[in-house]
Order: sequence, then C-alpha cells, then structure tokens
Amino acid sequence: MTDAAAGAHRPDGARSVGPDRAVPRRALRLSVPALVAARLAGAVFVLWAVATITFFAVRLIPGDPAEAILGGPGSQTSPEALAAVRAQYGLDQPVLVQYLAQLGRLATGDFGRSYALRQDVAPLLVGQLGGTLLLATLALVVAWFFALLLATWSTRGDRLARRIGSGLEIVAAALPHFWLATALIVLFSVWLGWLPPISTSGPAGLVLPVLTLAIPLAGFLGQIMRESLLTALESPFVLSARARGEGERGVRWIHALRHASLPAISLSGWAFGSLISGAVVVETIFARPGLGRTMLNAVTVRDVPVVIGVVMIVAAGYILMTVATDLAQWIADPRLRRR
Amino acid sequence: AASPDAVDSTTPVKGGTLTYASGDAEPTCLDPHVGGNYPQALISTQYLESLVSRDSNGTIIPWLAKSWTESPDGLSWEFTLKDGVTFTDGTPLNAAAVQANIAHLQDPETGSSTGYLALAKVAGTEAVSANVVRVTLSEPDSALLESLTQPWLAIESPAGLARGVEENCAAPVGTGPFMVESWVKQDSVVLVRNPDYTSPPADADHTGPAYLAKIVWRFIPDSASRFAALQAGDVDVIDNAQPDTIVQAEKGDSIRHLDAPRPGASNRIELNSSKAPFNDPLVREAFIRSANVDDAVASLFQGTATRSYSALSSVEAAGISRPDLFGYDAQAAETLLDSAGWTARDSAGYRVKDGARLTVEFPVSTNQSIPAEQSLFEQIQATAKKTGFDVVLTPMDLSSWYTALGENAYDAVSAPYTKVGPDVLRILFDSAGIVPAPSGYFANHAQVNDPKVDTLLTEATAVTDAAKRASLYSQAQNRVLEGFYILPLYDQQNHYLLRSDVTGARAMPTVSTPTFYDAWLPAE
Amino acid sequence: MSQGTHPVGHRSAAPGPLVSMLRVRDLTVGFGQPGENPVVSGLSFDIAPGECLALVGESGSGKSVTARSLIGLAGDTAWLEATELAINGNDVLGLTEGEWRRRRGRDVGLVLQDALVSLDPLRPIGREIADSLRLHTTLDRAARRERVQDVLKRVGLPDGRTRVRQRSGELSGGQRQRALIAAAIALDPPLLLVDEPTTALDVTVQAQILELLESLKARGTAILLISHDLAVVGRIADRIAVMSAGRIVEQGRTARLLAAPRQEQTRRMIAAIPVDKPRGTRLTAPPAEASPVVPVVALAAMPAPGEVVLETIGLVKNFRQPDGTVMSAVDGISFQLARGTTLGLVGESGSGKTTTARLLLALSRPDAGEVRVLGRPFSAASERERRRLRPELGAIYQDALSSFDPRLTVGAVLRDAVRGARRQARPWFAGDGPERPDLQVGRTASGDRARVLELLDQVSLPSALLSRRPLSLSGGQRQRVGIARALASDPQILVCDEPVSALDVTVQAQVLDLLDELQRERGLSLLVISHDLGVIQHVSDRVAVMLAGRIVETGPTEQVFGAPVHPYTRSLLAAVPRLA
Amino acid sequence: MSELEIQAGLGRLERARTPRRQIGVAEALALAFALFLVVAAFVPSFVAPGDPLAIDPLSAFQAPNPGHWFGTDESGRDIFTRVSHGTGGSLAIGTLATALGLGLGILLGTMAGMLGRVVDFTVNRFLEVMFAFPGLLLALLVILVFGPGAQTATVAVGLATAPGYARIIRAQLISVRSSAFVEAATVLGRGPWQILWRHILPNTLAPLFVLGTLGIGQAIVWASALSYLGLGAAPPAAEWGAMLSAGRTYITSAWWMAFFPGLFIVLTAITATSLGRAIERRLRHA
Ligand SMILES: Nc1ncnc2c1ncn2[C@@H]1O[C@H](COP(=O)(O)OP(=O)(O)OP(=O)(O)O)[C@@H](O)[C@H]1O
Ligand SMILES: Nc1ncnc2c1ncn2[C@@H]1O[C@H](COP(=O)(O)OP(=O)(O)OP(=O)(O)O)[C@@H](O)[C@H]1O
Ligand SMILES: [Mg+2]
Ligand SMILES: [Mg+2]
Repeated sequence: MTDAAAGAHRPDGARSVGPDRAVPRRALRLSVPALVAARLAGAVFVLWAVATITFFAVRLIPGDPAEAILGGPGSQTSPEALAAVRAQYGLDQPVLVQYLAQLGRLATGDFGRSYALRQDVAPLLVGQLGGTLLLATLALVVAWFFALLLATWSTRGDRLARRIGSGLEIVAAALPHFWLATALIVLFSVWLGWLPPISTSGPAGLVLPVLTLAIPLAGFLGQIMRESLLTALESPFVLSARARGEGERGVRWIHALRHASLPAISLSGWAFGSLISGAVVVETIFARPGLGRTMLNAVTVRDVPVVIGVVMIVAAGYILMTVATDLAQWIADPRLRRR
Repeated sequence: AASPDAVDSTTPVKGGTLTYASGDAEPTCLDPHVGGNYPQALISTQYLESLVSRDSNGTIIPWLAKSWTESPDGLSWEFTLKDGVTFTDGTPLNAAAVQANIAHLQDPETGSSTGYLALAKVAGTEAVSANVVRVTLSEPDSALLESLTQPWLAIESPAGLARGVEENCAAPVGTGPFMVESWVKQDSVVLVRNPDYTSPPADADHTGPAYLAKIVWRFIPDSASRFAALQAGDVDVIDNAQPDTIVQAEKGDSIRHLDAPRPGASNRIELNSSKAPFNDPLVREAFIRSANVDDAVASLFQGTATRSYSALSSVEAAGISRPDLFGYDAQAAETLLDSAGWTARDSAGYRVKDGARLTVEFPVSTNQSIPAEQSLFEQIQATAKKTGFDVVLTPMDLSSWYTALGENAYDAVSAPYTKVGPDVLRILFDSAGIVPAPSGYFANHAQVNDPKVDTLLTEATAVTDAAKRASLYSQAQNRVLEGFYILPLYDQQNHYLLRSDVTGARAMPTVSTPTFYDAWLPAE
Repeated sequence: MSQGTHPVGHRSAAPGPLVSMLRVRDLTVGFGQPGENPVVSGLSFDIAPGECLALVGESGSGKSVTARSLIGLAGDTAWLEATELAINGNDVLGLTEGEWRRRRGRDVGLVLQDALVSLDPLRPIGREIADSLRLHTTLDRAARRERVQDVLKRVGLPDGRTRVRQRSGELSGGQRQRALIAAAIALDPPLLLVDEPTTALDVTVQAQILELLESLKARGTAILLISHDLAVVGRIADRIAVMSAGRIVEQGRTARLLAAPRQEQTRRMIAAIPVDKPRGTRLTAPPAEASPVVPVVALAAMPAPGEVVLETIGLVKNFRQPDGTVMSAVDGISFQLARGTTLGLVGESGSGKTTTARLLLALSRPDAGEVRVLGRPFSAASERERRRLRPELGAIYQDALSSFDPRLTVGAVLRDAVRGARRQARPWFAGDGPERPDLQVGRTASGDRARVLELLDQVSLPSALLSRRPLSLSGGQRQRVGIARALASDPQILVCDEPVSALDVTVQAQVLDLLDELQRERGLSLLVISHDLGVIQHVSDRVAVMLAGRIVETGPTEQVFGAPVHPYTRSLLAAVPRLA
Repeated sequence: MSELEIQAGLGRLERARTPRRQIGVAEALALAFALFLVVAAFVPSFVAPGDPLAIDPLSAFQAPNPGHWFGTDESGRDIFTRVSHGTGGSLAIGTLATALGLGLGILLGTMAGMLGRVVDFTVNRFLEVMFAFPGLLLALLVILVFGPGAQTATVAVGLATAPGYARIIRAQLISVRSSAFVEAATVLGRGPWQILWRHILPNTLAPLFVLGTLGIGQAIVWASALSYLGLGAAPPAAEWGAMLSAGRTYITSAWWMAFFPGLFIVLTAITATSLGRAIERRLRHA
C-alpha cells in the first residue's frame, strides 16, 4: 500500500494538500489589528536594527569621512578645512553621540547630506526611487505574466511540453542579470537594432531592463507555479469540478490557477529583494537612474550617508512588500482568515 | 570614415537637440573650480569660457581677453577683456569678475585642486580699469597663459559664485554658448543655447549664438552600452570610445571618429626610483627593455594609438621623442639584470637576489585606466615575466589607489596628467612633487630626485623666450628619459565617436574637450 | 428521457417498466499499456432508478477506479474496455471529452472519496454547488441562487444566505460532505455515484449522510454507493456487490448476502466487522483452527484483573487559541486502568482523546492533575526519573509511518528499541518490579538480533522485512512493526491512539486480533483510544465516553453499550451502523 | 525568503510529484558537466594544456576556430584555456562562500532551533533584519567595509547567503524535533542526547548536502556579479566573472569573450540546481 493510500482512511482527513505547502510560509494566525500592531513594531525594530548595523559597519570603513566629504582622497585639503567639516558633520563627537544623533535624524526622515553628490540624501533618493520602483514593478508584472504563460502552456500538453517548460524555467532562473543584459543588448540592439540599449525617455528604453530583471524571476515563479498547478490539477477538488462537467479551461481558470498563484504571491517579498539586487546591475548596464546605481556609486566612493539612506529605503520597501504580500495572501487565500 | 575637419559645406541648420554620452564619471559638481577633473572639463567647455585659448599650432589666442601684456620682469600681467560680454545671468564680464574668479580658485574653501595648483604663483590681482585686470606673480611663470586656457580656470559669473558652492555646483553661470538648464543626478544634464552669446574664441568658425538648441549630456559608464546607443542612434556623440569600437566605426559611414589626444604628459609607466628594485637604474632599464609595448599597443589599440617615446603628449611642441631608449630587447634586459646582481632565478622563473624575488608592485586605478590599457599592463606583465620580473598588478578603486601611492607601496604606476603646456614636466619630475600635500597627494610618482632636473625645470618656468624655454625643457626631458624613470606608452587617449550627421563639432586644442558651438544637425 | 432538455423534478412519476439507469457489462479498466494489468476486470452490473447498489471491497480493490470510469474520468493514462456501458439507456462508450462534459453533472453525478479536500478551499460553496447549473442550464444568476438554496435545504444545510458564502475550510467534515453531495445533485442527475461518503466522519454525522442518501433514493435517483465497510452500506443498499482484486466476487440482495454469504471474501469481510462481536471473539479466521469463534476459552485465559497500573487524576490541558481565548482540550479527566484489562476511550473528533494520550505518555505537561504509572508519579516526575518508568509504557500510534525515523530500516528501528530497553533494565528496578529475565537476554549484538526476530515473530511478520524501510510496507505491516517496537521493552501497559483507524477493515481485524492475543499471552494492560464505537465495544473491558474534554460516562462495556445513561452516549450508539 | 529556500522548496515539491526514476538525460548531462568542472578544477592542464596567462598579441580577438574553440581575447590568450583554468578559482569561491554561509547558517539555525525560546527569538529577529538587506546590498556593504577583492567577495557572498541557510536549518530542526518519530523515541525512554544524535541531527543534516549543492551554483553567480561590478576577483586572473566583465568591453566586436565565461557560469548554476534536486530525490527515495 502506498503512502497516499494509507492516508485515505484517516478520520481526520489530514492529507497534505499540495499547493499551500509548496513553499515555507509564515503562518498568519493573528487578528487584523493585532497583526498590524505586531507588524508595525516589527518594522520599527527592523529599521532600527538596519540603521544601527549600517551605522557601525560604516565606521569600520577605512579612511577619513571628512576627506571623503571634501572631494575624496587625492584632493588638496587643508587641515583647517578638514576640521571645519568634522565640526559641521559632527564627526568630532563621541561615537555614541553621533549614533544617537544619526538615529534622531533618521527618525525625522533626515538622511543627512551626501559626501560625494553635495546634496541632501532624502530628496536625492526620492528622485531615484521612482525609476527603480517603475523598473521593479514592471519586471514583477512581466515576470508573473511569463511565469503564468509558461506554467499553463507546459502543463497543458504532453510530457515533452512539461520537460521543455521545466527546462526553460531552470535555465531562466539560473541566468545572471549581468550576462542576460549583455546577451539581450547584443541581440536586440546590436544585431537586430530593434531596441535601444540604454534607457531612453520613451517606453522602448524600458523593454530590455525590464526583460533582464523579469526573465530570471519568471524562471523562479514559473517553476513554483507549474509544480503547484500540477498538484492542483490532480487534486480531488479539480476532479470534483470535472465530475460536474467543468471543461479544461474552467478547471484551470476557476480552480487551478488560483491555487498555483498562492505560493508565487508569497514569494513576492523575496522577489522585491531580488529585483533590488538586480537593479544594481541593470541600472548600471542600461544607464538608468535609480537606487541600485546610486548605491553602487556610493559604495565605490564611500559615500556613507547615501549608503545608509539606500539601505534604509530598501529595508523599508522590503518590509512594506512583505506586509503587502501577507495582505495579498490573506485576500487570496480565505483559509488564512479563519483559524 | 570622413576626416574630422572635413566640414560639410552646406549651410548650418539652427535648432535641434544633440545627445552626448559620456563614459567618464558623472561630475559631483558642474563648476570645474571645485576639485577640477576631466569630466568637469568635458561638460563645462559647453557653458564656461576662459580668458585665453590655444589654437591647433599651440599658439595662445584671445578668448574672453582680447589682448594681454607681460611686464619685463615677468611678474605682472595685464589682460584686456572683450567688450560687451555678459554672463548668462546678466552680470557683465569685467575686471572685478576676473578678480572674483581668481579669488574663488585660491580660496581653500572652494576645494579647487587643478586650478589652485595652476595659480600657485599668483600673488594678487588688481582692476586696472573696468576692462583691464592685472595679475601679479610671486615669481615669473612662463606657463601662466597655458594654464589660463584650461577649463578648470574658466571665468564664472561672480553673482553665480556668490550663491555658494552648493547652488553654483548645480548650475554654474558662465559666458558660454550654452547654459545649464537642469541636472538629473545619475542620468543627464540638459544644456540649452545661450541666445545672447557673443564671445567665441578666435579660432571658432562662426559668431553669434550656437546652432544647436539643446544638448542632453548623459552619463553611460558602460562602454558597450554607450557604443550600442550610438549605433542605435539614441545618442549622437560618445567619448571614451574603445579601440575595437573605433575600428568597427571606421569600417562604416554612419559614425565618425575624432581623435583628440590630451595635452600634457604622455601615458607612461612611472618607475618608483625611491626604493628597491627600481632605485637601481640598471633594473629600471632592464624592466623597460623587457616590456614588449609595441606588439601590445598594436594588438590592443588596433591602430588607434601610436607608440610614444616621449614624456610629453604629441600635441606638445616641446616634447622630444627618444625611440632609441625604449625598444623591446629581452636579451639586453637579461644582461642588465645579470649585471645588477639579479642573477639567480627561483622555481617560478623569477629573478631573485639575497632571497628576495624581483617583484614589481603595480597598483592599477580602475577608474583611470581604460580596459585596453589594463590589458596592456597584463601583456607587459607577461613579457616581463620572461626576463624574470614578477609584476603584481592590483586593480584598485581610486581611493585605495591613492592610499597605496601615499604609503609608497608601489614600484610601478601609471597616472595620467593633463595640463596645457610643457610645464607639466615640473609637476611630474620636480623633486618638490615627491613630498605629499597634506591630503597625501603628490605627482612625482617616479620620485625623480635629480637636482639637475629641478634646476632646469625651475629655470624654464622663469624664461619667456620660447627657444630658450624649449631648450631647457628638452634637456630636462632627456635627463629623465635617459634615467629610465618612465616607460612612455602612447598619448593619453581621447577618442570621440560622432554620428556622421553631426557637423562642425571639434575638440578644443586646449585640453581636447569637445565643443559644440559650431556644431549642427540636419533638419528633421 | 430526451437528451436535450432536462426538466427539474422529472422523476416524480413512478418509473415505468424496469429500465436500467446504469448498465455495465464486462467493464475492464487499467493503467498504462492497454490490455495489461487491469485494476478492474470484467465488471457487470445494473442499477435501476431508485435503487441503491453498494460496491464494497477492501482498499485497492478497484472501487474508486470503477466509479471514475463510469463518469469518464479514469484519467489520462487509463484504458477502458466494455461490451456495454449505458447511462439512462444511452451508450456512453467512446464518448468524446466534449460529449462527456455535457453529461457530467447532468446525467450522472459523482461524489468523490475525499470529501474534506474535494471542495475548492478558495471558492465559496455556493459557487461550487452552482457550477453544474452554470454549465448545463441557461438559468440566470438569481435563479441559480434560488436552486442552490433549495439543494442546500435538501442536504440539510439550511440558513443558506450565509452558508453559500462559506468556504470548505469553514465547514465541519460532515457539512463538507453534504455540500459536496449538494454540488453533485444540484441538477438532479438520475444517477449518482457516491464514493466512501462516510469514511472520514463520526458515527452521528455518518448516520445523517446515510439518511440523506436514502431520501435521494426515495426521489428515484439511482445510487452507486461505494464503501469498504459492509456495516455502513448494509443499511441503505438494495443490493451489494463485493469486489476483490478488481473483480466482483459476489453480488446479491443485501439481506441475502449478509445472511448467507457464498464467497470466502464476503464471509471474511462480515467477520471483520467488530460491532457487536463480544470481547475475545476473533475477527479473522485463525490460521490453524477452522472454527472462527473461541470466545469462552479466550475469556478464561485472560489473567484476572489486578491492581491499577495506570491512573489519571483530574487531568486538565488548556490550549490558547489564535483569538486569545483559552479552550480546555482535556478538562478534568480521571480514570484507572487495571492490570490485564482493556480500557476503551471513545469520543468524537476533537473531544480530546489524543490530547489525553499525549498527557498519559508525558509528551505534554498537564495544566492540572496527575498521571501515575504503576503507582508511581509519572507526569509529576522529572524526565530523568520518568525514563526509568518508560519501559513499562508502550505506545501505538494512528499514523505509524510518521512515528518511524524515515532514514531507518525496520531492523534498525527494532534494534534501537531493543537496545534502549536493555539499557534501561537497571538494577534498582529489578528487585522492585516483576522479574524481567527476557531483558537480560542478549547483552550482545547477536542477542539483540535474536530479540528482534522474536519480536517480529510475535507480530507475525517475516524476517525478510528487516531490511525494508517503513515507507515501503503496507499499512497493516507498518502497524505491526509499531506494535513490535512497543513490545521491545516488554511493557506492562500499552497506550493505543487510534491504532486501527488508518487501516482497512480486514487489516484492522488482524491488528485487533493481534492486540487481543498479546494481551492474553502477556497480561498486558491496554488503553485503546478510538472514535469507532465498534472497535471500542469489541476490545474493551471498560469504556469511557469523552465529550468536549470530559468523560461523560464510564463503566463496564456491556453496561455502557447495553444500558447507556448519558444522552450523548445514547445518541452515539443509535448512530452505529450494524448489520441487519 | 532567499533563492536558496525557494530552490530547496522546489526540490521538495518536485520530489512529492516525481516518483523515483532512473537517471534522466538532463541529470546525466549535469553529472557529466559536473565531472568536467571537477577535473578542470583539479587538473586544469588535463582539460586545457596551455597557459591561461600566456599572451600572443598577434593572434588577439580571434573568433572561435578549430585552434581556439572559444576564440581568443584582447591579448591573444586562449579563452577555452582561461575558462578551464578559471574553474578552480570560481569553484573555490563558490565552495568557500557556501561553506561560510552554510557554517554560519548551521550555527545560527542550530542555536535558534535548540537553545530555547529566548535564543530562538533573538536569532529570528536577527535573521529578519538580515533579510531586509537584499543579498547584493549586503555584499556591497561588506565590500564597502573590507575593500574589494576575491576574498572579500567570498566573505560577502557567504554572509549574504547565511540567513537563508539559517532559516532552512532552523525550520528543518524544529520540524524534526517535533516530529512523531522523535516523540516515539521519547516514549521509548531515549534520553535527549541520544535523540539528538540518533534522530534529530541526521535528519536535519541530511538535507544540508542538497543545500550545499544548490548553494554553490548560487554563490558562483553572486561572486561573478561582484566581479562583474568590479568588486571581486581582479584580472588577469582567469576568474569567470572577471573575464566576463573584461569581455563585455568588447561585446560588439568580440562577443565570444563575454559569452563563454558567462555560459560557464550559467551552466554551473544549472548543473548545481539539477544535481541538488536529483540528490534530494534520491535521498528521499533511498
Ligand atoms: N491513476 C492511476 N494510475 C495507476 N494506478 C491507479 C490509478 N488510480 C488507481 N490506481 C490503482 O488501481 C487500484 C484500485 O484503486 P482504487 O482507488 O479504485 O481502490 P479502492 O477500491 O477505491 O480503494 P480504497 O478503498 O482505498 O479507496 C489500486 O491498486 C491503485 O493503486
Ligand atoms: N497543540 C495544540 N494547540 C492548540 N490546540 C490543540 C492542540 N492540540 C489539540 N488541540 C485542540 O484540542 C482539541 C482536542 O484535540 P484532540 O486531538 O485531543 O482530539 P481527538 O479527540 O484526538 O480528535 P480526533 O478524533 O480528531 O483525533 C481540539 O479542538 C484541538 O483543536
Ligand atoms: Mg477508493
Ligand atoms: Mg486524535
């Protein structure tokens, strides 16, 4: 007797039902207000910790921040100018005082002033945020679209389609952004000349960056959707629906795809992080303004306030995204609402 | 491809937007007084102007100053400014404005490095009349006019400067053919035509406002993307073109190549003569002889760069070339090392002496070397290995690189230096350049400490007579070259690629930055 | 009846001449290569309108495959042959998928085996029920809504307004089963295939479902009722077909078949039903003897009931619920288990049986009260002290599979248990408790092996199984390995939580017989927990009935089953399906 | 959530669906490529006898041809030789980074899973914070502090992947610890250490092999990304990411310079994923 057959007669009916077990997921067991409160507290904690870690990590960076402020090493700076800058930026205070001051500023939304860009960090990052958000959002949407397309196509037909589908997904998921971007530029810009290789003001300039970010993500989402789609398609409730006379399309669109999308929804928090990582590369290659490129530049010139600013914004975005993900799950999966 | 100066004879078209894609770093400040690097020079050439300029023969020509005189003792200069020039904010250009600019450059608060150095000998300024300004020097400076041609010493609106560093950095106000309209950080600067422009340099093709209505100045650090964008027609001009793309472009008709080597020093490898192993001239010569630069330049630059045997750029008339000193001769190198006592070889094939390996620490600044140049170093590394040198290439970001230099933790290094005129020799080889500034910066990386060289260079700065000056500089160069302190490679590469419908663009004969004053695009 | 339209309430008139609603001749179904390895072969039967045919047989005999084949859903890999297959007089052999789709839900309905997971957990049940209306009729939204209300009322799930918006997860097992039936009968198909509709349910709910099916039958629906439990179907089936290994071995009218089974398989199934079988009666035919019933001898062989070996005093276990409230899963339970006897703990799902078992085994800590083993404190002791008593207390679990380390073979599992038992046979206890000579056997590896083989022998398993992993064993074999493991330390007490509910009736019978045998041979004291009154009645000397964390009635088995006092016990007993 | 957790989850999901089966074509290919990589890593000269650093300026920029399968680079070095000799370095970075990440992950995960609620809570909060740094950002931060280079890249990738490992290990530990067979062992009178040793550790650690395999591919991709951004291994070292980064400069005229190192990165990642999944399946069915 197989494992499944043994389960069939359990009085508690405790058989594992595929899709929702697909990927580990945090259990949502609290009521809504409690949940919101817990989340808020958690978010504040995470932001505080992120700020603290970054602050102290940045202290480990070799080199004098005052010098960085005055135009980086190699510039001709006088000791007086250095002293003036130290006083201006509070760098002559004890570390703890600086830390508390920094926290205080961050709490009021003041991210300080960029050493290298000679500009306040907050407006700078707000300016950069839009580009990255647009890129990430479009990439997420396109990735979902591809993943759905591939998952539905490859589960429809025979074993071959399934193999091809799963092969494509594994390959897509393994494609590093930096290589994919290069390949896309060579193909679509250099050889075919269809699309601009850099970001332009028009929508055409967005195509390649978005594809670069979306294809690997689609690989991941697709694998998950396909597996859970298959599981859902074989589940008893789908058989029941068929027994009522439901056709193939109805089975997919009314039943299976909703189940298949649940684990993929729960991944969107991760997807956000991965898109931000990808944005660092993609924005550099495609010369797009955005947080990723700002971060990379700031790291190479050790522009500490900008680094902290980007890290804080990304952390906040990540938290928002996980909350949004949970909310989306909560909406999409009524099973989470009772208990 | 067409030659850059084959200007189309049809009538220029007014209007149009030119998109320029720069591969250099995005400036942190658009005012080249602050700091003073090449990216700033590139863009500020479009909206700022200097007192004087230089033509393609190396002669100083009028720009904002229509004439100038030097006092016999060489300690005082009087510049007469053009009439009726106003800055784009309406402020008139006058003696006071020039004074304000020199003061701005000399103010430590400004944080100028290039301009500050160039004005080191300027003791004071004085408004002789509304239109005449006198500059007094602490000692004669034959390089003063050459220095003043540089964009880092351009004249800005005093009212603009008074706004403070922050505002001025975002949008400096000059007298140039274009004005800064907006700057989206990490993306682009938009420049628009100055409708009231009246002050082109003497070698410009036309007078009156520029033809182009607008320039979008983009920053595309990735060279492949930049070239692809040019091919696709998304941008009209790119700088920092890679050799392979130049070759590729020259095969077709749609893209034009503008080769404009920078003035000042040639690109060279400086050998640190202050410590072992390169404190021994024999070892320096051995290294130079062991490096097969010619083959490397040929393969990597594919004909876009010519081998240099000089300390100075080929655009500098004062430069002298010594091909006899820098030929590849592995046999000679072996002999030299043997006679220098590096006779034994270790298991890896490197020379050893007293148990120490013949190691050459070579930090490479990734920000300052184009990929082909880094490959060149790798090839030198490979050929020098045959002779027994262990060249350790360490790519570094700019700040680590400066740190390594400041700590004297290098045996060989390659650092570009752009300056108009042969006075750059003084900066690079005068022993005063060995002592680091408070920030750790110094320019004499070869650490040439030769009183003879010092004397020659000091004398040269004080001499106004052109022939005398040239002779002094050539003596100094010969001494440096014969001392095997440097291994010249080629001119500082500065290649622009332009779509062939861009007409009239040229590189300034000063520091080879592009100017689009005469440029125009065909009507839509 | 015409093909096209399908008036509602079509069967109110009496059926005319005896037509067959479903006619099956020589149905053979298999998977993989056509013609090879059929899992159903040569099935022939008819069902008339208003008739109920029950298909019974052990697990894996092909019942579900038959049902799925009759609605054209045997699966992509399935092949099917038959000389005749007609629903309502229409040949359905060789229908295309599209044609099948038009019939499903309209001409024939199917209620799947796994009721708990057969409704889409993401969709409100109202939608699920309205599906066939949407697919097969032109009724508009409002009309459909009305019909859904009707159907819900018929299956006994009224107050439809809120009900239709609930999803399966918000319903209890019985409610889900009814919603599933409602979805199948929304269009009143003349033929209904019902696969194991009661397996997962408590007896009381089970009784309600059977009632519902009866009412459908009364309306003239032809029903194919599938079950592995003869006792359940005996109540409503007009005829019974017994399946074994893909074939119908016996078919006949219910009363006749139950009273005078002709085939060995049928007899075995009837014998395996524990309900109303006195304590000590074998449920399986003993391998040697021919006579299946040896009650008197068996009872006589039982050791006389002795002192109390396991005792609970006022056990309480509370759980904090997600909404913050506290619920008592176990709410003051006290009972005693005497040496050599069996105490049956029975109650419906969620009544706290498993929680009690976990408290007994000290796997969780009681919030109040105490467990004592052999007169010593158990739950109140530290785990260190408790470990000395643990060999006296064996446990058998419902889900045998997950109680084995997946990496270990049967041999390793048993060897572990034997070694552990040996290590715990410490001197201080030797003089204190009964003599344990068996534990001193084999202080060596070969001794361990001998003991392992002896254990296997006790549970009648071949030694060939030693190198297998539990995953590759059948359910019955797994449960036996579990029992062997529990016996390794030669315990005096066995706590069995739902020891047979995962098993087939016939396998269940074997396991119950084995436990009975072991008790007789070794004087074991058993605590058997089950939701199945039949099992409890069969194995217990005393019975305790649990309801919502409390014991509401307790006493000798005959007394509780014969003259129940508590109304809850009475309702439970009334619902127990019995053979006529 | 991390890529690793997703990959691991997918492996499990697939296992639930796919019955035991023989070595498939894909698996065989992955195995063959893995073998090639191992040989290339330990005896590169067996695969490609040439010197990866030997220059030949006169045969620079050759497209793939019979003499140079993968073509040559700007200094006339044979790209196949360089890619093969780079295997060792790239695999070393991947392996060391994975070892570091896994080690930290085991430490944190075990602490969280075994040392009680307070530690669990603390570690969990810590992990939550780490997850708020998207991987590359964390790596950038590490590089910001310690400066670029191959070692830093390894450490950076190790640190960035550690939270993912930690969470998987913690979850696995907790699920094993509360599994029915551990309870069964308790009932049999087994002591806590015996249970830990005999049941919990083996069942927790067995999947680590799978995780490690999946992780190496991922680590190589990450390290390459850092090299690509100029923050990892430095040229002329034959490290794939560095080669790719160098080759990108010539992408319009010599596509093979970037294509082949990139291809090896992709193939390695795919191989690691396929093998990881295959091992997972096999472990479960063993
Ligand atoms: N899709 C399938 N592919 C291959 N074999 C199958 C398939 N479905 C069922 N079987 C096999 O057919 C046989 C009969 O299965 P079926 O589900 O009909 O048994 P059953 O009598 O309903 O048992 P139970 O009482 O456990 O539900 C079993 O051996 C089963 O493994
Ligand atoms: N760990 C727990 N946390 C919270 N609630 C629990 C826990 N364990 C059990 N319960 C609750 O306690 C009650 C009794 O559960 P228990 O498992 O003992 O019932 P049961 O009688 O064994 O039921 P079944 O027949 O379904 O196995 C149920 O309502 C259950 O939800
Ligand atoms: Mg069945
Ligand atoms: Mg239970």
